[in-house]
Amino acid sequence: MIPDDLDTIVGRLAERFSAQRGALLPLLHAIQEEVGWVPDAATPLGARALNLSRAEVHGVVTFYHDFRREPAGRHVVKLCLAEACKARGVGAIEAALADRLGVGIDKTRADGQVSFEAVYCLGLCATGPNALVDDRPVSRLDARKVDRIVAQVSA
Amino acid sequence: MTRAYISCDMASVALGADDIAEALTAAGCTVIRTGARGLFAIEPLVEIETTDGARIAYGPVEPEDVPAILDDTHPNRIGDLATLPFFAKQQRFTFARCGITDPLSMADYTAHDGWKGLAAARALPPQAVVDAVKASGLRGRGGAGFPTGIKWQTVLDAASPEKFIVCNADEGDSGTFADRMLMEGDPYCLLEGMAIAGHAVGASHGYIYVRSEYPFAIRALNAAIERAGPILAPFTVEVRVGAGAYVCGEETALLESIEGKRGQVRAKPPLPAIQGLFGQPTVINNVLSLAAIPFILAEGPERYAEVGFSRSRGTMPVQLAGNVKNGGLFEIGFGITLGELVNDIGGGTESGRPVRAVQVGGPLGAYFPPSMFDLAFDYEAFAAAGGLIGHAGITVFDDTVDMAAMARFAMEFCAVESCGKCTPCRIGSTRGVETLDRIIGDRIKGAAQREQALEAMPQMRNAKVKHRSVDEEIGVLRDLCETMKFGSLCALGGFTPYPVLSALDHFPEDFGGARALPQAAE
Amino acid sequence: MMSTDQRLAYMADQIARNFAAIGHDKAAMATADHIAKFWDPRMKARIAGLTDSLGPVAARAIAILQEKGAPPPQTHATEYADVAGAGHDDAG
Amino acid sequence: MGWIGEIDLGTKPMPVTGPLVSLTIDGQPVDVPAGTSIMRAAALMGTNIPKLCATDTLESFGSCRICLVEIDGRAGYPASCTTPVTPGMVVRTQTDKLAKLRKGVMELYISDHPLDCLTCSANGDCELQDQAGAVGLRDVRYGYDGANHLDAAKDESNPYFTFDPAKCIVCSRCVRACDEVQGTLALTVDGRGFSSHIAASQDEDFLSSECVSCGACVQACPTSALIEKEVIKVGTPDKAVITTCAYCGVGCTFRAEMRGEQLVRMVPWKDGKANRGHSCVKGRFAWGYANHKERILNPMIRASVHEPWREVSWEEAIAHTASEFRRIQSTYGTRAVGGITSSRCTNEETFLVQKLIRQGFGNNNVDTCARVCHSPTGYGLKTTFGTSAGTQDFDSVQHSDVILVIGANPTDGHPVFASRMKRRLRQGAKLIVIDPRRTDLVRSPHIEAAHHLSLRPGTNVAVLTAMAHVIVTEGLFDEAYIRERCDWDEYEDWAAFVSEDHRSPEASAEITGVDPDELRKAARLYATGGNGAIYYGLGVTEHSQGSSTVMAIANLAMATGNVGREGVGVNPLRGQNNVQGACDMGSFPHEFSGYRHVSDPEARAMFEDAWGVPLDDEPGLRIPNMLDAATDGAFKALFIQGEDILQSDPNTAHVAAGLAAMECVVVQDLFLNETANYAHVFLPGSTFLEKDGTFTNAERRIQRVRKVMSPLNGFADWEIVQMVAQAMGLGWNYTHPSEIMDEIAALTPSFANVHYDALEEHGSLQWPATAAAPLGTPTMHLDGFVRGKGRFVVTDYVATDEKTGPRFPLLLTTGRILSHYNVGAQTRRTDNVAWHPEDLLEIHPHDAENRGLHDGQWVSLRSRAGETTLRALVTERVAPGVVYTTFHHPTTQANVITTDFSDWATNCPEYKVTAVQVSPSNGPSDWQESYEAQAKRSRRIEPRLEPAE
Repeated sequence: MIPDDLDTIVGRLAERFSAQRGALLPLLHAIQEEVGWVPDAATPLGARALNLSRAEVHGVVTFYHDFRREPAGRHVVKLCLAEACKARGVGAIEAALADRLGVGIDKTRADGQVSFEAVYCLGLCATGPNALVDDRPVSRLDARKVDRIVAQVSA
Repeated sequence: MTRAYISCDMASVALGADDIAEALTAAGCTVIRTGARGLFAIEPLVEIETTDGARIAYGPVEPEDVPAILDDTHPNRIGDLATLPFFAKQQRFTFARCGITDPLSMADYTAHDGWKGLAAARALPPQAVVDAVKASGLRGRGGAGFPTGIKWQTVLDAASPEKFIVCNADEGDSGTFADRMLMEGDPYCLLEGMAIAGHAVGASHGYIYVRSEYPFAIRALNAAIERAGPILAPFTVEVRVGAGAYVCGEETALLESIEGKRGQVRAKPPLPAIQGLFGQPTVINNVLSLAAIPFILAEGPERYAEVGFSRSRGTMPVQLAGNVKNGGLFEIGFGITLGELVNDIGGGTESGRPVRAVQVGGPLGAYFPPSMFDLAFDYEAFAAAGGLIGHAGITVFDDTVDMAAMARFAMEFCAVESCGKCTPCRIGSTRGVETLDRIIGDRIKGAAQREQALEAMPQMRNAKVKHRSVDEEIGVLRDLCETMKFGSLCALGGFTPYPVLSALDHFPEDFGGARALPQAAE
Repeated sequence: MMSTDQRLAYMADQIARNFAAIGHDKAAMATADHIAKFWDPRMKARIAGLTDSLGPVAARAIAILQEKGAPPPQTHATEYADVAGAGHDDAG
Repeated sequence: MGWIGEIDLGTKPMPVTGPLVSLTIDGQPVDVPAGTSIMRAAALMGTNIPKLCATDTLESFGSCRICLVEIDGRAGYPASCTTPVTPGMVVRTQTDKLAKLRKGVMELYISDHPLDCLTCSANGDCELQDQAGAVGLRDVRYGYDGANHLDAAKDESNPYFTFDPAKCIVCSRCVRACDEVQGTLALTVDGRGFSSHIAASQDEDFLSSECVSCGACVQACPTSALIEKEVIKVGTPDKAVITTCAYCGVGCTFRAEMRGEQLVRMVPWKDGKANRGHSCVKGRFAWGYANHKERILNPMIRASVHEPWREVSWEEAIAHTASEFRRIQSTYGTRAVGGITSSRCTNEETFLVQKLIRQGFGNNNVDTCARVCHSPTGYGLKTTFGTSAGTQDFDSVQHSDVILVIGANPTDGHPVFASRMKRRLRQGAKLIVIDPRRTDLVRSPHIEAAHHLSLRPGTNVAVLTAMAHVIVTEGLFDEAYIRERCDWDEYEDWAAFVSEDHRSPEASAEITGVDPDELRKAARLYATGGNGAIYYGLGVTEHSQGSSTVMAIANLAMATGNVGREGVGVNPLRGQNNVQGACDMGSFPHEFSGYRHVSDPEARAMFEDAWGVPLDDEPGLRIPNMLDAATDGAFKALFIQGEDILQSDPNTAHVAAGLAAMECVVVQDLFLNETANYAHVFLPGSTFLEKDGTFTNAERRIQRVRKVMSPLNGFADWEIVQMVAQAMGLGWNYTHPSEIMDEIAALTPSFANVHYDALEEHGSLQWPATAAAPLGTPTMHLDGFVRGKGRFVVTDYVATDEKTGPRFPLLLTTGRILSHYNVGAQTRRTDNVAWHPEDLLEIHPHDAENRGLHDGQWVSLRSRAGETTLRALVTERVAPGVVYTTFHHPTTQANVITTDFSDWATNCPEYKVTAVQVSPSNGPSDWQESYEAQAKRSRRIEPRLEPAE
């Protein structure tokens, strides 16, 4: 799962941001973009590249919820649970998706097929309930669209 | 070739705009993607350009409706959008171009008064630009409402070889999307505002800190920066992407995040204007504050200041969200009442059920019952009523809402997003959820006799053993709110009590206990 | 392992080599001054008998010591604080 | 845990005391410097506003939120730690509302905290406990079964302190201390919100993390989350004595905190002028050797080194020592005996040993281990500046703009000063490192050398002369300064010398292996970058041209006007706690204390009057010369106090042969060290915890060492030397070290004002402390060089005779590691072995590859002088062609490899350049085996048979 050339990947990516000040977040985003997640083994590599301590990098990786310390599911469903979507009935959608996908919120299904995650606001607050399905926005979620999502993530 | 305009805004795409664009292209039209007009009830929306240059709007439409659109027989024909009351009543100073122009077309932008503000600013000495911003009466649109001109003056006066302009685009409040719409629909406007700020205070570099939940906005900004580079020069801008931390909307946590650190809130002083990003004097303003600047410099501060209400000058892009019929963006001068916004413009709930509560100002804003809908939309008026305007998001709830559950969610949201630095918020938010669980638990299961094992032990003779009634639990909750409100280091812990106390005060019936007297949530 | 004679000869030549940059005569005087101030009497006696195995500067230095005795201080290093001189030191 | 009995004012003092601001707190007027926090202002007038995340050694943080106050005319309840005073401000620190808020916060804290105060190791010394009382917490209405951290696992990996996350209140004082004070940044907060918890590196145990165990976090922690294991075992200390650490030359001051005579912990003293409240693993924790079972507590003698030791009474041992020295002198002559003083004993003890030799033995055969470390500093700086001690104090680094570190590895050798240097570097000062190895200073978190000149070992003079070439030829020298303070004619000779083409960076690159462009940039930075400070260590002095290198350094400093004010200077990082003092006390064979030559009649007369005996006017033997004389049969007896020349001096075989040829070797030490294998008398010594005296650190600061417990061996070292002197008929009758210091002051001009009462009053004094400078001299050469003009000295590169070749193709250099000290006699007998159990040979991957060596493999290390075996550590920290090791463990016998070559002026051994060959090994070398056998045989002890009287 962890690419064996992780050190060259991190080295190459760090080179891209070497001119930037405070380059740690851009680097972690780039690592997650390319590797799919931020393995613990990437922390010492990032620390050495940006001349930070491992503790500093670890503190940042564990602070921001975007950075995954385990691989995500093959598909990722991010469901918005903020107030505007609650006002438009996301509670029922959450229950339906959890049941149909067989995985609770903020977990990855045992078989690694799908990750079901909460997100607080996608900025589509007039057309909720909303979700990002593999980074594609879907609005006005209803039973029909739940079916389509379940089908899509089962592939 | 028929020219068809359709939005590439994230909300429009989520509603199927791309499929329609494809269908139009297949039907031989020249399709121009624009920002969103800002009324989502009529999306997906298409506008067809007539021979004399006018645009006829049709919405909502489906891909298979293209033939009906092209031969002007579609049942949802709206005609000239400007005639719709939702648009006619607006005063679009900041959002004038949004939905009309192609967001990345430099030609479109220039044709619609683009860069006029920058040219005007660059013709003036820095102090004159700052004076113009002061004269406009512009106040921080992020929520604090701090006079933008005074903030710029502080940075201009700070002597330093290096200064920064930082745009806070971490729009994490539920019910707000104005920043997103502007960044996707009219990115050059924001860049122009930042360049003017750079000229005004002597900063040569700017950062836009965009939350990672806005992928469309990030792409649009990066493309715009690349194209506008020459005209912005010597001012340079770069986008920095957040990583899932609402607290990074707080200005000092945002700076820590750009510096590559944990998004922990800094103690003040020093103020960022004096010692901000990388320790240098820094202007931090919200997207809307910076986007309002080009208009002020192009049209003159007076045009901006003449609109407004008492000390809140200029327009505020209000966002109607949640269970609302006409959800969308409504830019209007301050002073309009909450009721006009929710009922007249918003059209009440989409579910058709009566409006029971509205939350103004995102997850840290207070809940208002209809009885308070005469409140004028103004920073001071809302503060006096125990609430806040925040980023001007209004989330509408119908009568199915459970206000105790919403109060619990306010604490839960704070617990999930707390940076963990200060005690009232780090521990208080979790204890708040637990206390509300007990209140809601008692309400449903009745006041079960709950004896805690540890507290019952003789060694714990000081600890209260007997179960606390709902009113006593509510008393603990109010004390906790006071500790969080006055003890917390920043607004996350400090304002979480607004939704909780307003729910308690205005909707006591949802919490069980004797009807709590509405106390002014001081 | 150098014998004591070899070591003494090596030490004298090494001192001379490191003073060489200031010219033959000055180097000889400095070497003589150094040996006078830092070498134990037996070492000074013993080196006197080894001049033929020394380089030119070192040999000249030993000759100076034989004929004229210790020269005046050639560098600060061999100038010493007078009895009441404070603030000067030669901390090793 | 924090300090007992020391007030914590909550926030740091303002760096420069600006104009005073007057305000009112609780109705009382108070005046404090502008920028001071309300909290500190209140504390200064005796009002201790409740606090938990604030402490006056760290920047204010504002996270606990119990220090809130009310200010007239200002909304809300600002935190007093992060709110600076403003003129006319009216503050109330205690109101009903504030009391309620504080109780509200405390209620939250205790809802997630164990309720086991009475059995907690911080009981009675816990700020959370104190503040809970102060705010009047009586109830936690949230109950105790909410989410909590009470089941968090304890981390007891570090041998000295325990981390118990259940007791943690996440105030981050530890994280901030590791960042602001130590500069390692090994700690962080893991996660956010309620789940935030302190983590070392990647949430691993402390021992395997980046933690260097300096103890700053333990000291900063307000609860028992981080606490010394000794406190857990013994309980909280109840009194403290201020003393000075006996390890490196930084000279950190500590509070030795005790219960009765039992030492509980060593906590760095906030007012210590050298360490400013910081410490390293050695001083802070590694003091267990003092009561280690291997300490020899009874005197022992034996006729021959092949017999086992025989325990005897003190009287018999002393009498035997005295008679042996008398016998040998009458048989072989006055000059057939001598002695070696220790750089680890006190000034008073060192003074007595050289007095015993000069007054008692009647000759000048006295030397000290400074011989093998900074003797070239003495010679080099004296030749150029006229005096040879470091020119600055440690605080001076705060004013440096360019810091040049050559031949030193401060993060290992002088860790507390390295932390202060790192703090200045992180404020923006630039760094140049000249070292064959990629030391931590070259690149470690937040620290990066602007230029790293990775030179071939032994070519220091060539590099420094090339830098001089750049400075002179590019006109970067400070002409006005030179004309005013230096000898202009000598400058012109020197300038002409260094300007010659073949001394340019380009020409010397082939010798030094340093990129000429990088060297030019470094020279320009040092010359033009503002206040330039040079710090150097044994990597400069332990060469055949050690003295020349020191002079070349001094030339650079003078040429660029970098001597004589704060932030500049030439600063030797002296190895041991009292090596400066040992030299001040006259431990060298050619001079009396205060650096007066033995041939100077007036100086000698002063000592003769004081001591009532004629004194030898000829320089005595240096250590290598003593050993030569021994093998020649002319040197028969040696009194060694607190030194282990067999392990620390070069060419072990030569040292062993010299010792074996003597008839009476007397060793006074704590343990049976390696030299004791060849000793006839062993006098058990005392540790720095068991005596009164003074040490002098690398910045000439004389500091008191105070007795914490009575000596296990019965006597302080100065008492033992006095007994030997009395047995030799010298009429000594000192009753307290202060009397010895009075004698030193009377006989040593630069110590004229140094008396114990003055030290008590001022805490410490930097000599020269004279009538002209009664409070000492922080910075030397302020308005001109003390002895006339600064002298430029032409230093020509002379290659060392230690040449690499086909048989010995690699260059070995040696050094020290953080967790161990000198020969490791003390640190090997503490838990520090957890970090460095054995000496390792660092070798570059290329050199390892083409010898078929892999990491961790046993290798044979051979030089012309001998052979030993140790394990390899394959690393890029050393350059190709260079190998490195330490000499902390006697089993490795590292010094059997080092050669006879030494500095031309002072005979300081050339440890740093030895041509060697490395090859796979098949087990310990013959030398190691024969050495071990001999050592084991020689350590046999026959206990005393008669009943203890």
